[in-house]
Amino acid sequence: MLDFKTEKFQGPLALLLQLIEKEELDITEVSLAKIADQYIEYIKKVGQIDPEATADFLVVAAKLLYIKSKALLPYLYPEEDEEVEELEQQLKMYKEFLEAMKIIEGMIGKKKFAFAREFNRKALLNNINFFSPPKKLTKENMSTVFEELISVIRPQEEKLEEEKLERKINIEDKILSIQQIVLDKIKINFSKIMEKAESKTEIIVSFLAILELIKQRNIFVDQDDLFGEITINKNN
Amino acid sequence: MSTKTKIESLLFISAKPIGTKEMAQLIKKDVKELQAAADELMADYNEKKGGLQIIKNGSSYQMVSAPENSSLIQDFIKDETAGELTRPSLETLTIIAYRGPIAKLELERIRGVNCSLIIRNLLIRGLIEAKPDKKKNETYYSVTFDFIRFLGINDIKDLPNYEKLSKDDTLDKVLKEDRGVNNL
Amino acid sequence: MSTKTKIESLLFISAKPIGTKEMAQLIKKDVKELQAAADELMADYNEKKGGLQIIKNGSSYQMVSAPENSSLIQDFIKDETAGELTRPSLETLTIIAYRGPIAKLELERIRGVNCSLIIRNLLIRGLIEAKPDKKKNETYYSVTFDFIRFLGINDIKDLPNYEKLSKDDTLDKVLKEDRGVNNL
Repeated sequence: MLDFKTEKFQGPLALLLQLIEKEELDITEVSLAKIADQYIEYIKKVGQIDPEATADFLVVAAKLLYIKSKALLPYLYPEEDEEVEELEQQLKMYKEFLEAMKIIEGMIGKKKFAFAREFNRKALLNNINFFSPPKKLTKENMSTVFEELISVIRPQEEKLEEEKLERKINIEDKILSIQQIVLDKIKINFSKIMEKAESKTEIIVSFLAILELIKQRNIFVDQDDLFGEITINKNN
Repeated sequence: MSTKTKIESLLFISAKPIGTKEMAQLIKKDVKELQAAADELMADYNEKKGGLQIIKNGSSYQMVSAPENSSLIQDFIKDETAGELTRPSLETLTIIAYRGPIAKLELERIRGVNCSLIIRNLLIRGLIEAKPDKKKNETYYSVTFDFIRFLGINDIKDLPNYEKLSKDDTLDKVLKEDRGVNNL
Repeated sequence: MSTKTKIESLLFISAKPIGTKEMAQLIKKDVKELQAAADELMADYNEKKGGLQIIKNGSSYQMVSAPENSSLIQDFIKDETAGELTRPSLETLTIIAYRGPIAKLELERIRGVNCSLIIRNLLIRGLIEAKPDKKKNETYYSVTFDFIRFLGINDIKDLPNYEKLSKDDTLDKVLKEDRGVNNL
């Protein structure tokens, strides 16, 4: 794992690149799928990014999750996928610019600045009292321009609509609770779990939790017919 | 006097960048002829490796002191510029240098983050400039002479790997595919 | 770099004549050696008959444009200083009028772009003047009395709506918000 405390990431791509390089991986779809968990782990740990930056990080997180789910369930996705290719290319390109940036940083570091001539009004004009006003400008123009400027600059005080967030359903909690149920009862039907759910989201999260538990080989499931009852069994 | 020495006098007196169009009008030559003379003058200066240099940005030129004498000039004008730029600023500048003129949306697509504040800061520092394209209803950003002076090069095209990075296929492909998708 | 090219850079940067003593100190050479190099440089320039010349007055040297190009230079200055102001220049001028004396950085934060060239042009035209505040290491700009009279008033406070506009808090808010942007 990276030492997140000492690494200050400039954005989601910088973070992603660093994770991939740390694992000595090439920039490929497979690597991106591998790195998804670490990336999300980082966002969770770092906590204090400002909301706007968080949004940028989350966009990439969503893409990574998509790529990971595609790697896990390849038959559900089309062969060619622009979304995946796009992130891959974006990352490769970002890497190229990052390397160029290091070179530019080195150039600036040498402090070989070229300077322009000093400005000196006296040296430029023969007559110090030179005065060349814009002939058509009036004092009324002055106030109009200034008023217009102020009205453009004035911050729009828009009030954002408030919306209540729904209660958060945490997949980790769900996994634990399903594990507990199976531990107690050895066997349970998915319809039972659905009954207790308060929202569609909760059903989806429950289903994801089951998929995760199957992957971890904690449980196995049976389903006799299409859309039939799913039975969840404890794996011994 | 020849066109070349006239350009020399103008660049010296103006103390700021001048475009070929303005010079052509003043010297009463056509722009093409003027540009050729200016390029020749620039080559003369840069070959001579004296205390003065001519730098170029697009179709404008500026006369500046040789970067090798940087610390001497800093002592003289008591300039304390340390050349400090933060990572995000540098990253943004690098992309604008190689890919400018570039729209904000494209810049943000490459960096993967919102760049509004950094752009504003770079504009205020005079390291980049904005040019509106009214037809496309879009603003394009390029680096300025101040940035070129800062690097001690003669032309943005002298940046390492300029040919490759400014024409990167990968980039063009991503930008093209992505146009309108608006997802980053 | 050689002493000669160092002198060349110094003479170029300085808009005023520089003495051999000051140059010797900056370049860290003794005055005699410096004088010899400066004379040699001057001879080079005058032999070349280019667009720049070096002139000598007592023990001071100055770089100037070739006298043969003086009418060109006059045309250039006329070009730069005649005519109406562009919108950005006009905006800058009104900010200085209603909010002056105002520091350059404040102006730039309000306008969101670097204002060096605009300020320089307004200075040349005699519309604004600069006052250095040595304590704050900052230069403050105000409109000139010539310009106030040109507008047909006797005092800047006689501008239309001065009381209200000069105290409008919109600009203060922008300046306040912006604090910290410089750390980017």
